[in-house]
Amino acid sequence: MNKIFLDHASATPVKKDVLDEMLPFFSRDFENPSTVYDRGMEIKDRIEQERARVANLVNAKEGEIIFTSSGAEANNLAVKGAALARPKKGKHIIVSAIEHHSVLNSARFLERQGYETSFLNVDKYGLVDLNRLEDLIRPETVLVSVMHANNEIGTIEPIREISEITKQKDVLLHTDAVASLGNIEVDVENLGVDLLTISSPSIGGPKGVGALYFKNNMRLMPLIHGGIQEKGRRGGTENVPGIVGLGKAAEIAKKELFQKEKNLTQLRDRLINGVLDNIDKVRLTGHPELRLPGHASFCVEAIEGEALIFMLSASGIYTNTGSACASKALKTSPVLIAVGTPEDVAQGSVVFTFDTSNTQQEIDYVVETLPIVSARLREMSPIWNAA
Amino acid sequence: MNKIFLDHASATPVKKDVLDEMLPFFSRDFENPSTVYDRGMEIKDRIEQERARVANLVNAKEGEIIFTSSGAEANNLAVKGAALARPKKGKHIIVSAIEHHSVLNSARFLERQGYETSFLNVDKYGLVDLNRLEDLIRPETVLVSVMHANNEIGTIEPIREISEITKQKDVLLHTDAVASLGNIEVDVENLGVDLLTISSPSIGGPKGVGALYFKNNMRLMPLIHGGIQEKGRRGGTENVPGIVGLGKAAEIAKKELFQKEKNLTQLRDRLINGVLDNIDKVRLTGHPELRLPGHASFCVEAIEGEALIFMLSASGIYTNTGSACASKALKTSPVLIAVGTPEDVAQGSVVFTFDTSNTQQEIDYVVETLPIVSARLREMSPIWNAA
Amino acid sequence: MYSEIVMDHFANPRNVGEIQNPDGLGQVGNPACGDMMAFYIKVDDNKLSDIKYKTFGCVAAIAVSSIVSEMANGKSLDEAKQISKKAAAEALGGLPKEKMHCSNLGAEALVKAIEDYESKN
Amino acid sequence: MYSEIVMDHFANPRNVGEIQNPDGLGQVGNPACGDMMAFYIKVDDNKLSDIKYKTFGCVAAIAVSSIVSEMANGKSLDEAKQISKKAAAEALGGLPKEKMHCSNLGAEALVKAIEDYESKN
Ligand SMILES: Cc1ncc(COP(=O)(O)O)c(C=O)c1O
Ligand SMILES: Cc1ncc(COP(=O)(O)O)c(C=O)c1O
Ligand code: FES
Ligand code: FES
Repeated sequence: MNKIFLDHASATPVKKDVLDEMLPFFSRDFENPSTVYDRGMEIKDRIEQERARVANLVNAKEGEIIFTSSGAEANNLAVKGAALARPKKGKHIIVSAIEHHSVLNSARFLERQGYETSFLNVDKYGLVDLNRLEDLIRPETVLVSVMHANNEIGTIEPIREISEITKQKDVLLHTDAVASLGNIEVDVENLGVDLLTISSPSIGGPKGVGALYFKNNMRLMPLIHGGIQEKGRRGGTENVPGIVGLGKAAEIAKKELFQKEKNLTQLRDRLINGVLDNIDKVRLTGHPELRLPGHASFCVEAIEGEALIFMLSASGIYTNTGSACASKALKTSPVLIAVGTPEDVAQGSVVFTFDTSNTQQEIDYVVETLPIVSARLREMSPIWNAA
Repeated sequence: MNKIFLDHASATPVKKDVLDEMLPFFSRDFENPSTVYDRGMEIKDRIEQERARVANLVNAKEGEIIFTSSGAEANNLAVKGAALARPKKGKHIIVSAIEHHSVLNSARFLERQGYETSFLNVDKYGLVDLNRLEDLIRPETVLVSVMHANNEIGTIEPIREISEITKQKDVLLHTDAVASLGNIEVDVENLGVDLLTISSPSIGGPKGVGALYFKNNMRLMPLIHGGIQEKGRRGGTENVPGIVGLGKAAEIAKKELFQKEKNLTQLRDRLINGVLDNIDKVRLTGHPELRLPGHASFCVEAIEGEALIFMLSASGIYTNTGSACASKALKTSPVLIAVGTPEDVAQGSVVFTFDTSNTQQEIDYVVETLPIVSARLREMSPIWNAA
Repeated sequence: MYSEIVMDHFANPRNVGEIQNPDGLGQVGNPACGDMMAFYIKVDDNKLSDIKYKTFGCVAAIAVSSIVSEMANGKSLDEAKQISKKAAAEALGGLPKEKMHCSNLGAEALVKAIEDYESKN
Repeated sequence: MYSEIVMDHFANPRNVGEIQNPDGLGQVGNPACGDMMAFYIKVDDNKLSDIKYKTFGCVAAIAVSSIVSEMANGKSLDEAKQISKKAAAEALGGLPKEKMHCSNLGAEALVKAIEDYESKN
């Protein structure tokens, strides 16, 4: 049986071209980029080239990229780093209710340090409430953090409109672009953001690396204090092969974006229509149009997500329920609750995320299989008869 | 000309066996370990096996290891994480004067959050002052951080004696074992430490990964907040290939330790004697006996380190001056100042760190070359005639 | 990771279904929490002569329902009430730590069904 | 990374040495800070007829001394005083940002040597 991988938001195989560029940096060009001799300095130069490739993907300047170990670290650095570097501006931040744990829990950390957090609500499609945002901003607000697109429901947030508000009120704006990058255009100038989170594995790069865009050398309290690496903004020996991999993946992502967006939108719509037409009592989660091209997410009533995922994987279909992180936390997805999904319905969440390696045939197989698997689980569900 | 690499403290080529174990995890076994389906869970299991291999290297229990992205991150997590999780115990910490930047700057960060830091002085060999430590500890002291061995001068600190004091006074003890691990025995039980920092590249593993030993599930404030990874103690998708590489490197390090220690001690003593016998006005830095087996460090009077490093590299000898991090900070090494080296002498610092790949012939070539190179630089030095 | 026994019971759950006019019915859990089980029993001569169940829940919940139904079938009511969550988990070759709570539900629902029968007889 | 010109001047510094009884001597820097230069000059008909120097310092400091000595040789005192740190850095094919301050030293030491000569004549 062929494996059909439809969980690209959680991980994507490292592309061959990417791995090939990384390989020399493990054992041959292994030197520490902080060393003074020629071979170390050549590697330092290479890091700067990679910085330029990553900057280019989001239309930033080379000096506006800090390498991190993950999207989560970049989110932590953005939220904590921006706030802790500006105690005089104030101790209030605003985050949307559907942010990734790494943003939400950074906000919670700041609360322990005397900060206050306001949560920006979303509508039933997951779109943040712009009017409410205006009301929430106070003179002492340091930062607003709203993700570019949500990983669980695929909704794309109106970051440009948000940045018009934050600019006017002189508040920093951070956006987590982990889910959107490589799938739709991500341009820091167009978006008008001050900070933007990048993750390598979600654009076909290796795990263990990520990056943060920070505008114009803005002040940031380091998260990992150390030596002179990353101009003193992040300590620790650089993950050279990882950075090279991210740089190459960024280059490829830039080149393929337009075609990918087109292809994935077709696949997505095929899947959404197929599922909604063929299964009773199933709802699309997130926004029907303002959503990521490679993202289709549903709640199938009267069944539970983990059981569904396992049944699907027994049929060769690999997909996810809720966020990769939430899935083992044994809690109803906070994102689905935030968009007003009833708790029992939220249990049946299933999220399909595609890549260009996926085909129409695969989608058709899913459209065929999901109703069968759902019916099997519903047959043994005590709440299906009731429905 | 053959390249003689004698800067293993800053980086070491990833061993072939290590890279071979890592490779499948880039593109084949690429799944996210947090996913619920079988392939994700298999990778999660593999991470736990690697945790056991790393624990085994330092004689810890599997559950006592957190994976990080670097030694610097582990140092940050230890110092900030232990302190911030215990505000009620007090807001005082003690660090030695010769700690790595990642410890010193973590202490400085805590100062900004209302903590107080005491610096524990060292003698001319770099050994911390045990009597002074007893005096410095107060009821509100949360943590003492003293490195196991210093990367710049090679001195091995009396951690066991320190832990007797900290245990008696009920204070947590952290040690940075980045320089010592793989070179001498590192056993958390024997040392009696509560927290211990591990770095992958310094034991032949890949860059981009490190680990922290934390005793018995002790409370730690996360540094990178996120989801459920690392039992909620560190967010971010796990660097799976990196973790596998560190695990394999740990296994090899454990197996080779005894022989390596023996071989490197011979090479070291050959180099130290050769240099001291053949060059005038050169001093060994650090302790003559209580030092790392693969570590020989000197100050050559009347010349400057960077120039020396470049001249040596032109002769095929790759080595370092000061710490890998300090080298571009354009400041006199704080470690050499702490051991009482005059500032002008400290400029001529050169640090040789070996691995088992180094040979006696290589050492002999260095013993031959260093006097020639030093003489050339001294010839053009305006302060050499004066000496 | 789930054991092979868990995966087998999940993929091929034994005794799944409903009993029309059962002698006892036990229901536990809450769909809002992601798990709910209903156990249906027939009793004959103080022994469980038939057991069926329906389960809304995760892989572990379904496997636990299945194994409990097998373990209890044919047993006396008193014996069946003794089936512990530990015994169910062990019969499944173990359960992941964070899923141990699911193993509760099966035995609980069965006990409730027996108690329902006893209260009516 | 250092340019090839820097590396060449570092590996083969021109005019290095001392002049016995120089017409002018200029010294800048401090060994405790890691850099010190001494420039020795001979003056003939208001022109620099010979330049030597000794340098304690980094790769950039040595290369700067060398290039400044080359640039100044044969020049009139006034011309030589005009040699800017920028010109020295450019003649070396550029210097890393954090090393720009070294490029100061060479020109400064030369100017001091000329001033020393002028103060005595
Ligand atoms: C003693 C010591 N501690 C910590 C570190 C930091 O380790 P890493 O660069 O892996 O973050 C180093 C690196 O040189 C070190 O020498
Ligand atoms: C929207 C979003 N932000 C941040 C992250 C964290 O990224 P990483 O796991 O690379 O740290 C994720 C990961 O799933 C995500 O989906
Ligand atoms: S049924 Fe709740 S986690 Fe298993
Ligand atoms: S002489 Fe000071 S850094 Fe060049």
